[in-house]
Amino acid sequence: MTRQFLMNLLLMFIWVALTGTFNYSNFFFGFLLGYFILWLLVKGESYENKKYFNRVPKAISFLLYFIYEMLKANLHVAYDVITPNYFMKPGIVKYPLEVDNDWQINLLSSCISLTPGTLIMDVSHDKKALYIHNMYLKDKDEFIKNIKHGFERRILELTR
Amino acid sequence: MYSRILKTATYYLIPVLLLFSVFILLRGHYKPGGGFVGGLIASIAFVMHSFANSVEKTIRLLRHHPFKLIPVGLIVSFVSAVAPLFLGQPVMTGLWYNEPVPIIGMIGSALFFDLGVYILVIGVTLTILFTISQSTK
Amino acid sequence: MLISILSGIILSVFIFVLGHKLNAKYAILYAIVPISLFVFFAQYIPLLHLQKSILSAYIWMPAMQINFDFNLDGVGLLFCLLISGIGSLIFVYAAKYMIDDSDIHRFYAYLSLFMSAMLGMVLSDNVITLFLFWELTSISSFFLIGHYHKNAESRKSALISLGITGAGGLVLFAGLIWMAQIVGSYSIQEIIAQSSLIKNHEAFYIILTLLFIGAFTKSAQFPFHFWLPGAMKAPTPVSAYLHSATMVKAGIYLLLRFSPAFNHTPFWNITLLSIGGITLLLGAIISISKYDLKSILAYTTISALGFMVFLIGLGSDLALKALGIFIVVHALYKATLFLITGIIDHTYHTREINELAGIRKHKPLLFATGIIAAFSAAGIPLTFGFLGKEAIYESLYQQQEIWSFVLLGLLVLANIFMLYASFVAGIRPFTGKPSQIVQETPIKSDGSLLIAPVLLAALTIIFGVAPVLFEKSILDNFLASTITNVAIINSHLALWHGFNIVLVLSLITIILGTAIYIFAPKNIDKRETEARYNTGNIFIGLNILLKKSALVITHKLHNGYLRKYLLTITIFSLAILGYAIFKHIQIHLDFSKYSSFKIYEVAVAIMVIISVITTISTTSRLTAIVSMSVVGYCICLFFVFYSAPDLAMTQFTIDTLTVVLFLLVLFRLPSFVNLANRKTKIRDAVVSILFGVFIGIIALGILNEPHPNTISKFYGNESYLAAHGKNVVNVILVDFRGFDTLFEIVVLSIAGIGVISLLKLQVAETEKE
Amino acid sequence: MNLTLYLQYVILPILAFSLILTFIRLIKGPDIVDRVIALDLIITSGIGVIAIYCITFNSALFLDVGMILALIAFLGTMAFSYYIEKRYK
Amino acid sequence: MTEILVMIFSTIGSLAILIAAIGIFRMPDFYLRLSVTVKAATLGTGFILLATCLFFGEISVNTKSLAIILFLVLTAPVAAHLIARAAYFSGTKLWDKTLIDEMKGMYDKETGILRSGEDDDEQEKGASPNP
Amino acid sequence: MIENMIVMPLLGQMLIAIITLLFWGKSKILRYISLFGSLFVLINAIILFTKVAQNGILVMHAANWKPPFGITFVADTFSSLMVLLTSIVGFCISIYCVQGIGTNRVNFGFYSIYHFLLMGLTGAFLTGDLFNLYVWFEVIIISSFVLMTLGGRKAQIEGSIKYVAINLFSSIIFLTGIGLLYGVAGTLSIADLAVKVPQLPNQGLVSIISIFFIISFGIKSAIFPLYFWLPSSYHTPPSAIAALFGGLLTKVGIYAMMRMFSLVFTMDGWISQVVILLSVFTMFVGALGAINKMNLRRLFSYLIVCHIGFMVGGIGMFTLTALTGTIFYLIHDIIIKTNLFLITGVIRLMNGSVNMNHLGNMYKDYPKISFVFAIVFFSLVGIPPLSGFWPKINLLTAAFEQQQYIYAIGLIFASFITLYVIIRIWAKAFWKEKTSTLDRLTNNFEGKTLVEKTYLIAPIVILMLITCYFGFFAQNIYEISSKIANQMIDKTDYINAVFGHIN
Amino acid sequence: MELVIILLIALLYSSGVYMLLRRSMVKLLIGVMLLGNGTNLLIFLMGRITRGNPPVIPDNLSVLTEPFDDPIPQALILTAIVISFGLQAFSIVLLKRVYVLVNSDDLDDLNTPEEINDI
Ligand code: NA
Ligand code: NA
Repeated sequence: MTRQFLMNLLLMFIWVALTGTFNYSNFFFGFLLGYFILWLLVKGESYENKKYFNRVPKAISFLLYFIYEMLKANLHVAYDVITPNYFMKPGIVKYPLEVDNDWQINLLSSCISLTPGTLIMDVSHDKKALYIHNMYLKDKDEFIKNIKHGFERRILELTR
Repeated sequence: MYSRILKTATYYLIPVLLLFSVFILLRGHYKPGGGFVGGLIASIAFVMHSFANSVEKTIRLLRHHPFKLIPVGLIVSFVSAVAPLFLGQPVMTGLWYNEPVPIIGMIGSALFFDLGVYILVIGVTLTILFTISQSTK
Repeated sequence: MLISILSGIILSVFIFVLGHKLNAKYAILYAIVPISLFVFFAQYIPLLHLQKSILSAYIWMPAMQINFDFNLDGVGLLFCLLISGIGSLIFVYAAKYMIDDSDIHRFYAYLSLFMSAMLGMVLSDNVITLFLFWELTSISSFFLIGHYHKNAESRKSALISLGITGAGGLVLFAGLIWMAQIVGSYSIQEIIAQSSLIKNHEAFYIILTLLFIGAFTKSAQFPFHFWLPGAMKAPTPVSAYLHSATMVKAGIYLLLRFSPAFNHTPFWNITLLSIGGITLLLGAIISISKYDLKSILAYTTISALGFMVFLIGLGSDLALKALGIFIVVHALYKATLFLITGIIDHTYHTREINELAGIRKHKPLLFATGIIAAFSAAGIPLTFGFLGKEAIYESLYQQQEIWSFVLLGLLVLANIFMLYASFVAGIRPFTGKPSQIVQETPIKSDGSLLIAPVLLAALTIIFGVAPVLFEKSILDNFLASTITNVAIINSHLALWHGFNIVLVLSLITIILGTAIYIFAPKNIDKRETEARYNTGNIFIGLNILLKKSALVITHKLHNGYLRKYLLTITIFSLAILGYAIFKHIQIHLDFSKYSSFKIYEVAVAIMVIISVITTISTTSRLTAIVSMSVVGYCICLFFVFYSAPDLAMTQFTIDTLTVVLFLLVLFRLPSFVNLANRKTKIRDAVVSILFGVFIGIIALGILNEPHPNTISKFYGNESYLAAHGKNVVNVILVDFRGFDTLFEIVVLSIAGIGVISLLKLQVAETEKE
Repeated sequence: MNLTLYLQYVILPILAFSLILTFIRLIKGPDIVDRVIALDLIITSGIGVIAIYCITFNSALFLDVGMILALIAFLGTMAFSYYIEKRYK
Repeated sequence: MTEILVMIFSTIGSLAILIAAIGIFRMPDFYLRLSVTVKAATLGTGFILLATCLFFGEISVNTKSLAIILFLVLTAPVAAHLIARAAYFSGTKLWDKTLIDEMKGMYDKETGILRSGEDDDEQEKGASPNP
Repeated sequence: MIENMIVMPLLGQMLIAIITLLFWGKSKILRYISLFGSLFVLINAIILFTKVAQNGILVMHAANWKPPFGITFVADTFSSLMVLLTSIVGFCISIYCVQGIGTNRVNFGFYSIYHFLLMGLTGAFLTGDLFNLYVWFEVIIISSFVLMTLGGRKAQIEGSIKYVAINLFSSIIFLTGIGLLYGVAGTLSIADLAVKVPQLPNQGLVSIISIFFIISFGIKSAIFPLYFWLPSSYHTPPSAIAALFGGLLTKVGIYAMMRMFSLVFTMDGWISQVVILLSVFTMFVGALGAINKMNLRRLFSYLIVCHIGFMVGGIGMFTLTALTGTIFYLIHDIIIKTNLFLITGVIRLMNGSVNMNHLGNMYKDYPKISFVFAIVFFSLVGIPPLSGFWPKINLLTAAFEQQQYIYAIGLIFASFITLYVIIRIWAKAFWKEKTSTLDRLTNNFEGKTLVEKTYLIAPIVILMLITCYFGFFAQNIYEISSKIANQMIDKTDYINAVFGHIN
Repeated sequence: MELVIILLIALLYSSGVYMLLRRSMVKLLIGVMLLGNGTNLLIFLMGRITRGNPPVIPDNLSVLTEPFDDPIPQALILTAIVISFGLQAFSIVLLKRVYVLVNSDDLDDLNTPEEINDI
């Protein structure tokens, strides 16, 4: 997978060097082009080699999901912040972790923290639980389920 | 402070910061930046590491006590300052290599001077912070 | 002539270097130097008959006009002969007297140094070198007085005498420099020649006072006389030499030297007359209440010095002539008496007159010298002292004024006391039934100790019987340099002037004095009277007062509280800046020169203001740190607004690092405690607000001025073309003003090293440095 | 409406107002952690101000300052957390 | 066109920052304040930086803007976590209307170790982490 | 005349400092690096001094930028002389330090900072740029600050806080002054300022700005009422360090004041009166402070303050005579004060104390060393013909010329107190028999070998001989002083040399 | 705006001096820092202020064209900032030592009366 990514980058740089135009769109185009070429080349090969090509779309969809969540929740909070009354029901919830890799935990907690209303307090030392502060805690189990099916699932998909 | 999240975060933050510090160092002659700020940023990177791990581990990462960077930095700056003496020029006179080098631009004694500043600032900042941290335990 | 002065110094250096290797027995060899000096000066006697003075100049520091200009005239010769002559005798005497002293060589070193200093002083024609030698006499006498330095009294006396003479010396120094400054020359002759400049100077009285203080301290005049008896803690040869024959006469010499310049100005004459008069009476009166031989001699010396000052104050030609005689008379008999005292002390280990009697059987020769000296002091005919006394009475009588008769009466009174005291010192120990101490002490030969007193006594008689010898050798030359009246110069000293009023006075003095000596009750402890006349107590009181006030002032100023120091400094700065602003600045606002207001900038400014207030008013340390860093950040924003990106970057980072450092250190400290009361806070607030306001006013004033920025323009033009950089600030830092940066990083390095050493190195209190 | 004017008279005042609000929290506290996050927010908003400023004066030089700000905002918060924690241990 | 986009982006950004500011100003407890500000500020600054990207359109400027955004996104959650943790450690009170606090009592005050409560064996062993 | 030679003493010190950093912790080598390095610098300083004496003012433009655009280094008689004195003092203290500084301190960077301090001093004397002078001042402050705390004893910490707080305040005032001056004149080169400032339209502002320099340099040179840091701190560090401080630190302030007021500002009118008045107060507080002190180091600290008054008054009068005297006194004072503190170090070694209550018998125990000490003491007092005497002639003459009688009174009073305390020291420490029974008092001197003793005594003797030279050959010093004074009164030489005009 | 900046300068100097006069060493250090900020701002103002024209030569030019902000005060302040950082860092460490010695940062606790325990 790493090899393919590096290959993709190499292709991109060759493209840029060939065209001699140093700007974003050209880099981006070179990357896409390289990706496409590689994708063509690995078609029909073993699962291991295809992994890279599954990742990229997933990463993009993850990013879009993240931005969507972030905007949605931001508006929610904004409403609460601006209006005089508080609608909040805050609480600190223990979230049982499925992911066990440090990187994954980091990614997950970053995502959770950056979407409004929720905030990572800490990770337990045995990496089994995440303590999350939530502004709108209507139903604890519902909240845990949302994350499980939202961010955590996507992260697991992306990294495994 | 033991934070798994911070520890993981430093893995990717430190290289970014070091890269940024070199960038700031090299372009100082053309755009805002320079050895001083560059050095500070680099030391912030190591300070982060020490927060996330421990001072001892950071020193192990650096392989030497940062104190040893102080004379190194001084020597680099000193040499680039007195080098013109040997060419019969006044001290500090800028000596320049005629052809510009890509990315960095013109290479000259001023750049080495700034490099010395960079090294020294890392050395001093880390020396101070680490010595205090170690003595606080 | 320089060699003559240097010889003593050379001898002294020689002794310092090699002396400790020599046997004490050879100390007598040192006397060769003063003896040869005496011979050397004696040869000038005939020469001076031919010319008024002999000049010799040795270049030392011509650019500073400071050279060894020596001027040997009659006055100088008199003193030179006295110094070297009595010096020779003392050298001989001390060789035996001090033979058991382990520090005898050092003693001789200081003694010969002193002798040179004296010679140098009386020969100098340059006020600077005069002062140089003057101070040298003080210093060498300090070491001589403190010779027995294990004795606390001895140390104290040395301190007091150097204290007084040193202070006087400095005052004299001021006076000499002042005169030299007015005249424009350091030459004494020049100063005397142009003395009218000084006399017409607005500060004439002050200058003279300075001169007087110098002379009076050295010559133990009232009220500075008290140090002299204390100085008698010195070994007896020193007392004999310094404190009777020579050093104390330095002041007399000085007055005599400047007498041609200032004589016949009322301030000069009246001051000298009164101070001399008081001193001579006071010394004489106190001397009769003493029962320690040396104390008696000390006070009679003070009295004699008073006589001398008095005579200078009288200022007439006859008075000066009397002075010339009296100086020698006094030197001869006083030195003799001291030396006798020394021998007695040496033999019986006491100087109490109450414990001494009947020594004549043990020391008949000494008895004879004692009588001669005492008679000379008493002014009994056929001794030299008679001539002296006659001359003094004559000089005063000749004035024929009411005041002079009154003074004459006082003089007679003083002389009566002097006579009494001299008899007590010179005769009483020898007469009567031997006291217990005397009986118990085995007879031993005085040997070479006797040489000096005997020679001096002999001279007293010789000059007394044949005054012409004195005249030819010393007095004529002396008179030639001090007075102009040819008649007086040419008149001769005579044993018999015929029966006149002066003789009557002399007889009254002798008769009354002798009567008191015979009939006055003996052995009465009159210690009580001492304190009453001792101005020393005043000075000691002054000294204590000085020390105490110094303590108070120092503690008041230097109280150990840093904040008070800073407050003082700030208030001082405010005062001086405030005055300057008040004097030099007008405030006017020229809004056309200022840039426009921007809401967001004002917002940032407001944040600065509030943060500052928070910083200074919060009780939480961390809050203080946080709000202080906000101040820094906001200022960085200003740097961004006003086109200084480099600055903003650097300050942002540094501020943050500083905060981190603070945290590292502070996190365990408790909250601030309110340590100042309201009043203090208000005071500090007023002071600091004023400080800020002043800075603001000055800044405003400068903003109204044009700002020349030629250098910036040069940098703007050359930065890329010559220094290959486009960020001008950075180019300044690494090139145009790279030297600043090079040493700025040195500061950082030092801080780094310092932190390491401060935290890791803790030297124990007891460990060596 | 001109972009520069819009930024100067609408956006920057909004940001200034935000700064002031945050600043009030900084002053009020009540806990040190409140001040720390207020400081953090001030710095982050500062990046915004600087970015807007770059557009206003058409000079990107100040963006570097923004970069530094982002860096030190993190460092500052990290340091404060570190010591607050240490202190209460 | 660019100008309008710049205006829009900067407006969104500044409003987000404003919301963060209001949030930090009036939210009732520390955790809520933190929760609001971290993301709103990151979002707001991100939008403003995107606006500069649009405005300048130069590669060097854009790199920098994007780098700042990236850096903020990377660090903000970490910072929030650190300060929240520190606050909890130092005993900063939760709002009184807070529903639950499952973290209560899970910190070991001595070592700063957070238990998960999932595995009681570990708890009993009192396993200590590497320092 | 362009000369790289000017910066040789400076770079030499820096090089030594860097080399000593490389040998961190190796005390034996460090001592000799410092010793030979200092000798090397001394030789350079002598060469520089003779070159200046032969060729006149030498100038070096750092980075080859012509003034006023770059930083200029100027070696005129005054600065090269000061550099020479610094090198002499540095060399002597280096000798002393071989034995006089403990291994602990040496292993924790003593020598590096010591040479950085000397570098700072040298730089301050040589620079021809105002802001560069500020940088040198900071180098001096931080290195002296570190040296003062080196060892970390409580007294040291206490002293250094006062020292640094007040000195930082001074730096701030100095920097403010520089900023304001830049605001009106737009330049930083001292020579350029010397040309431009007198031509400024608003001379009132210039006077106000000059106040900042008086305050700042006044603090540095410890004049009343800005002197507090000095007696608070100078008794705390080891003697060798105190010797360097005592000899040179305050003198930099004096030097800077003389430079600024000869070249840029004018010392006249009320400012001159204020300065003279302050000088008198300085003499008095210094003298009064010294009277009661039993601790020799404290006593000498106050004497430093006292004698600063002599010089400041001379600056206040600012005539040829006064300046000649001031410079002569400055030269004398540097050597003598250094020596005094070295002497306290030896006394401490001999007795385990520098408190007069615990001292005694030194005259008997060490007659020859005592003799050397005595000469130093009497030079300090100004017993003619020793060195302290000569400048007083000029200072007094100037006082009478200018009718500054109050100054003359102060001078005489201060001289008297100096005499008084010195003879008191002599009586108590040298004459008196030792009575103290404190068992902490040990003689660490006696046990040393002859060579070790020589390292301690030789520098004192060298400095004493130099003092004697000043005394007996005062004319040479006088001529140098008056040459310098002339250059101060007439600044055209300096300006011409810096700008390279041919006279 | 110059007037506002002068106001700030005055404020910084005032508060700096006020803090210098406190007993706490922490406050003393804060005072020094405030004064430092004031001085920097003053020097900056002395070079006069210009908005949006940093002294950086644009990519396409080789000399700096007016108007530009005076770079000299900037360079001076930079140097001054760095220097004061060194001093402050050391002072802060000293503060730590003081705290270890007397267990407070009250400078009056550190005072030893003159001549006591002097050896
Ligand atoms: Na969230
Ligand atoms: Na500016």
